Amino acid sequence: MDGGFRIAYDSRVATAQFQVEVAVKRPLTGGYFVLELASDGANPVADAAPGQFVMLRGDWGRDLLNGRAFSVLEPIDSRRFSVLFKVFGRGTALMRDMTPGDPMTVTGPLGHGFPQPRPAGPTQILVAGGVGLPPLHLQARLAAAAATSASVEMFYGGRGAEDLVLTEDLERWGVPTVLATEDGSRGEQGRVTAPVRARLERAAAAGEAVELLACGPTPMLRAVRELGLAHEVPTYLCLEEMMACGFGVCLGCAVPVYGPKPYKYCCTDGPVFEAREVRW
Amino acid sequence: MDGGFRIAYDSRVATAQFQVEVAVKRPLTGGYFVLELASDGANPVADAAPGQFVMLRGDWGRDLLNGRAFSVLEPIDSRRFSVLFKVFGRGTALMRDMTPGDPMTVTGPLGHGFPQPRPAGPTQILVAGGVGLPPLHLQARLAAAAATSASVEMFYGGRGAEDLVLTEDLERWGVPTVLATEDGSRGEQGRVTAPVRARLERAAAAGEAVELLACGPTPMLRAVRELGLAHEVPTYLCLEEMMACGFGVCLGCAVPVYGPKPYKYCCTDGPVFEAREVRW
Amino acid sequence: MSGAGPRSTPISIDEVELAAGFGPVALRSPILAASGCFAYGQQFDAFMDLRQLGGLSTKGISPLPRHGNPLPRIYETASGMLNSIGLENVGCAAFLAEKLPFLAELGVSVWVNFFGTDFETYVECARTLSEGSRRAHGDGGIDVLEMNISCPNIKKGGIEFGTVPEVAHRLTKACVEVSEIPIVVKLTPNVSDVVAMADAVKQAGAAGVSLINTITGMAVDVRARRSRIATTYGGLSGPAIKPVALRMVHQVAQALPGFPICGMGGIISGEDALEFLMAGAHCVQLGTINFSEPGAALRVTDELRGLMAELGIRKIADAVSTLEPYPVEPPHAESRPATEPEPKPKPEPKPEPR
Amino acid sequence: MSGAGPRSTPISIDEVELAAGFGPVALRSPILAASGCFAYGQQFDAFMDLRQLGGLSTKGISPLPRHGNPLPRIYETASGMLNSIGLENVGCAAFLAEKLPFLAELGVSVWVNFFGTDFETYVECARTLSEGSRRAHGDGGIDVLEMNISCPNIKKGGIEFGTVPEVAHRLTKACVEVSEIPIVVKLTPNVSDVVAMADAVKQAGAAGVSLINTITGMAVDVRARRSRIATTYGGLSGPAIKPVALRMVHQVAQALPGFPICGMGGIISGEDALEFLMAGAHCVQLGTINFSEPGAALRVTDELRGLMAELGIRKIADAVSTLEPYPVEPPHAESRPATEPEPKPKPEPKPEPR
Ligand SMILES: Cc1cc2nc3c(=O)[nH]c(=O)nc-3n(C[C@H](O)[C@H](O)[C@H](O)COP(=O)(O)OP(=O)(O)OC[C@H]3O[C@@H](n4cnc5c(N)ncnc54)[C@H](O)[C@@H]3O)c2cc1C
Ligand SMILES: Cc1cc2nc3c(=O)[nH]c(=O)nc-3n(C[C@H](O)[C@H](O)[C@H](O)COP(=O)(O)OP(=O)(O)OC[C@H]3O[C@@H](n4cnc5c(N)ncnc54)[C@H](O)[C@@H]3O)c2cc1C
Ligand SMILES: Cc1cc2nc3c(=O)[nH]c(=O)nc-3n(C[C@H](O)[C@H](O)[C@H](O)COP(=O)(O)O)c2cc1C
Ligand SMILES: Cc1cc2nc3c(=O)[nH]c(=O)nc-3n(C[C@H](O)[C@H](O)[C@H](O)COP(=O)(O)O)c2cc1C
Ligand code: FES
Ligand code: FES
Repeated sequence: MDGGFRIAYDSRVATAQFQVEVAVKRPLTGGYFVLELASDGANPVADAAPGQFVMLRGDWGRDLLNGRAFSVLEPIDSRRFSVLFKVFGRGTALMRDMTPGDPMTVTGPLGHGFPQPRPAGPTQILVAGGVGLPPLHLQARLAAAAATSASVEMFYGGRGAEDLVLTEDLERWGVPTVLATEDGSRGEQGRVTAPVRARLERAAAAGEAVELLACGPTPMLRAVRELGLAHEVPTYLCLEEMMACGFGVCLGCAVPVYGPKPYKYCCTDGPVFEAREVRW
Repeated sequence: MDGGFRIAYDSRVATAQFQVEVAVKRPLTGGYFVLELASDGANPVADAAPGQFVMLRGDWGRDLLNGRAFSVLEPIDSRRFSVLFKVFGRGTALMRDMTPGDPMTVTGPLGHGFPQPRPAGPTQILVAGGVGLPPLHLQARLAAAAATSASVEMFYGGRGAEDLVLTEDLERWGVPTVLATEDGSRGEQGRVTAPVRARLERAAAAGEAVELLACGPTPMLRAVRELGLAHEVPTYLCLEEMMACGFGVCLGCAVPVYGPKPYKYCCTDGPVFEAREVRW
Repeated sequence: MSGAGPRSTPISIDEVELAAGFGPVALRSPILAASGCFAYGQQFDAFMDLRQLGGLSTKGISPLPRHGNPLPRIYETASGMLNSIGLENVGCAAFLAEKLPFLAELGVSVWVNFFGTDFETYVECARTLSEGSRRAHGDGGIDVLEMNISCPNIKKGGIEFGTVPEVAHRLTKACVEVSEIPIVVKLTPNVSDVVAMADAVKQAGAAGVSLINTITGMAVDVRARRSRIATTYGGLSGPAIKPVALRMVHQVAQALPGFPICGMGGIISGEDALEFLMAGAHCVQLGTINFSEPGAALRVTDELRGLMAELGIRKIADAVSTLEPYPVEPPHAESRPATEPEPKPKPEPKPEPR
Repeated sequence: MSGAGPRSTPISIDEVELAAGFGPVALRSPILAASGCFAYGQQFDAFMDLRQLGGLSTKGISPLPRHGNPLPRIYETASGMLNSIGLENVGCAAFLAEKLPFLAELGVSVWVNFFGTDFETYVECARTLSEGSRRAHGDGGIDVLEMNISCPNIKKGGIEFGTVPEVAHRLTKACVEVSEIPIVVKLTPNVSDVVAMADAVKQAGAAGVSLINTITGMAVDVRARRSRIATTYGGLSGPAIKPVALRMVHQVAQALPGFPICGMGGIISGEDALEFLMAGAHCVQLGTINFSEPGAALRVTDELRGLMAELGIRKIADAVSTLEPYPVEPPHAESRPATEPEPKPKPEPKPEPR
């Protein structure tokens, strides 16, 4: 019989490949899902930082060859973590059809995340769009847990109200949040970059130290990059490139950068990059 | 988004492609399953004859390209029919994992079946092995329903007792049945061809008119063919060849024959062939 | 990723026109059925309205009837299948007498795939088919003679017809000379330089090329220690080969602009078909998908129409050979130049997950 | 289907010996990792015990460091993927100083994939790697120089190295002359006649061939109207290409019996690996599968061992090039001959569904 392929390796180091089962698949509005995954033993994703990601693969046969990259939404405990996804292509369609108990293979946690919120550091302005929410949602969660929530503010945009998910968490954590929708159905009307611009101008006027942390669609990231550069504030972008491996061997996920070499790698050097570094 | 493919055509003629749902998946012993499929409207498989088959395909993406051939086990009513299967390769493994409600595409009924049992005709000796049971099971069902059960006798073989499935049906219909298992765990010990040979010798001695109808693993069919030729009784073999289409266009399912042309086609000329015709 | 594609304004489905032109041949739609995967058409009458096809290409015809290869002849591989049918066919005479009348009635473009076993029989076949069709059906019979020079099953010379440009040139020229019907040459992908082959047959008077035939492949049954195909090798078809087919279509379209190309290889959706058109094909054929889904050609036609509407493409000609280059990355430097080029207004985002 | 394969008696797992010979090169197992899919090995240390590999081939090394191609560089296709990485690598000097010491320690067969941008830099690269390895590690450094003449990304001359036998012959000869380490030539599948290429490099002194590199392919983003790969074409790898790879391995093994072949292309299971061995490969490499399953090589090794036990194959050499022909069908006749040949005792049935 011709092989599908599945494996079961023990995690030998912090980044490893291991098996999980779908524990919960929770539909949200706007076609978003939270997928909670559980392993038999302790797994290294428990220590994932905001912006770190995993490569996920179901028991999908030979057609869908490579894993798919997903940011860690919540490292729940030593055995469980969750991701947020929306159906985009064939892999995410298969994920939508998964049910509790279905096996998946995880590689991770991978990459380098956002700079941590520092108790007396600059205010971190978190800018999220679409499936770019997880790293910033986790950043906000950690900031709140460390009782330094004052130092993070969330700016979260979508097409309509249904695209803004998990906002109840932000409320519960007391994270100052500005919502924006293009159709005006929730929060301010327009792109999220408009209130971000206003916030930066306020900070500049007040001489307040701020940082920008963004994750979302590429056009949004381009806009945030330009805002950050124009206002000369430290700006960190969580990028997304085509990935085959996620751990630095296929060299598929090149990001054009300024520096000694023309390319860095999204999976190992990123996915978080400084805006000044990105050659866009 | 890259296409998986699914279709929904109305049946326009007796042989057509149409959609069904898995209605019931009933596990039997020995890894066998009965899969009951139901269509929304009436479908032409209702009229399938013993030996006719369908091409089945689930919503399996691009890797498993072609349908898989399955003999009709029971044309239940105008909307439902069933097949019997055992996991063999990737397609049948996917069938094992299907659950009620899952969609499948059916093409059929296809091919030509066994000669019908005739009220005053010769005794039909049915020889079945493994997943070759369905055509003969259906032949017995129809004979019983026509109250001519006296004219069919079943010889059914397997490795062990667990390989002999649905024998309760034969009992219920009052079909004379001889079972044989290689390990002797049920019925006679040995290959099913031994009691068949004895039966043929008995018929020859008594001058009784008999026919052989067989479906099962190729080595069994070869043995039955030789028995039939040696005893000079009409012998019909339900063959199995690699099939891509099932309706006579790929020319993949060639069967070597004696006759004006060196090959006939399993799907359209068969799957039932006369033993004398087969060039083995 | 850098930038998004051109902006497109959706149009209504009714505004989409599927009529396509393949050099001298007019097609009501660019979706045809491929040779060897549609027999002589009749069987599909049960599954669909054949008149909605752009056209169809018949099983390859030779001067005399041929029986096929020993079995097994087919085997499924990852996203593809191998076949070694052996070019079994009814022969020219029976084709003209028994099969063509049905096809001529349909009113769709009739492509007759043909081959010979050597130079002379190729030419004989072209002449017989052309004369036979004109005699019986005037202009209404065969629309295209699709010359298969890519058959791996012909022993002597067959390989050279398909892989040596000069040989292909001579053969094409000879067939063009005896045929009143346009000759389209079907090329094999099993070559180092498909452009050289296309150019050679173009110079010889071919009306276009069909790209691609199957790629020679093999599979092994480790338990039986034999090839899965009785003749050892078979032709690989299906979605697995689509990237190779698209590449060859694009290479030929770039090298020989305007020269008609019929693209095929792994097409199973309207999006696949549009990929071929944009890469440079004027029309496409569907092969392997017909086996599992005999109505595929009409589904693909519908999907293509829908996609064209979504992308605001009114006519097939507006899609053919229209790929754009990537925007150039800003030049590399040790650090970001103080005077970064003014950020250009970015094009509208295409649907992206994030 | 006609007959079943040869009968086999299972043996115990412990009786299976995986040691393999590749011409002058001894391998503790026939399962290696393929170039460009295993970087320089280190990353995989986290996922598996590298010492259990048969060996590994490094990312292709050129005399000077190279940066890669613009993005996007990769795209997934049906059962495969396209890549156009651009042969990014650290260059000979950095490789010898920073990467080789780690590899030399492992005790597995170290294959260093290399290339140049023209004739001279190919030769320079072979010399530098051979000398550098011998100087620092004696016999314990690089075991094989795997010369990549199949790179579609090199502009000038690159194509000819890989597709014109005479050119490949000259290049191989020059590299063999300057290298103390055996040179294995990695061939491209994008040719009309792979046997001619293998023969040419064999005559030039190559210790063997690696078969196959990726097949040039393309995919189109119809919404953005661009290729999915910034450099337009990419190399197709993965299960989709396995039938093509197997065919080429078999062709070369049949034409040049005994000449060492390292087979690759779409291997993801022990059964796949055994297919290649039976078709004629002496060892195999795993490429694309490493991306989704970094421990794949060891799983495949285990599966191969299990399958060999099941089929009663004690040694790798007992599997290599052992395919059998199909039994000949009885001759065709109008009707069955009265004196049919005595039915021969049929071989044991192989597992079949019916
Ligand atoms: C670091 C990182 C973090 C991500 N986090 C999330 C997340 O938290 N939630 C979420 O929904 N999505 C996330 N994505 C995007 C997600 O990986 C893609 O949506 C997904 O791969 C699409 O797979 P598909 O099979 O549905 O699409 P297909 O188009 O069928 O995929 C085809 C191939 O392209 C690759 N691919 C397609 N789109 C992308 C993309 N935008 N980026 C990278 N590879 C792509 C796939 O992995 C696959 O190999 C992230 C991507 C990256 C790189
Ligand atoms: C007329 C006919 C009737 C059949 N009836 C039944 C039945 O009632 N119950 C049952 O369990 N099986 C039946 N079979 C066999 C069944 O078609 C195969 O077991 C099935 O195709 C295996 O598919 P797979 O994906 O599991 O195997 P894989 O080996 O993964 O299949 C690979 C490819 O080979 C083809 N293939 C593999 N084995 C066979 C075979 N023996 N015959 C034809 N094609 C094959 C598959 O269709 C597929 O295209 C029948 C076959 C034929 C021709
Ligand atoms: C079973 C089979 C038979 C074929 N017979 C022919 C043929 O007779 N002549 C020909 O030119 N091409 C033949 N082809 C090739 C197809 O026409 C087509 O070029 C190829 O299959 C690629 O398209 P696909 O991937 O859509 O199948 C055949 C293909 C298959 C699968
Ligand atoms: C991302 C990527 C990079 C590759 N880089 C190289 C390379 O540098 N040198 C080389 O000879 N082959 C290279 N290859 C080809 C592989 O070594 C191998 O020949 C091919 O991928 C087929 O095997 P597979 O199907 O198992 O991947 C590369 C393949 C991939 C997918
Ligand atoms: S995804 Fe493979 S190197 Fe980054
Ligand atoms: S299965 Fe296609 S012709 Fe019989």
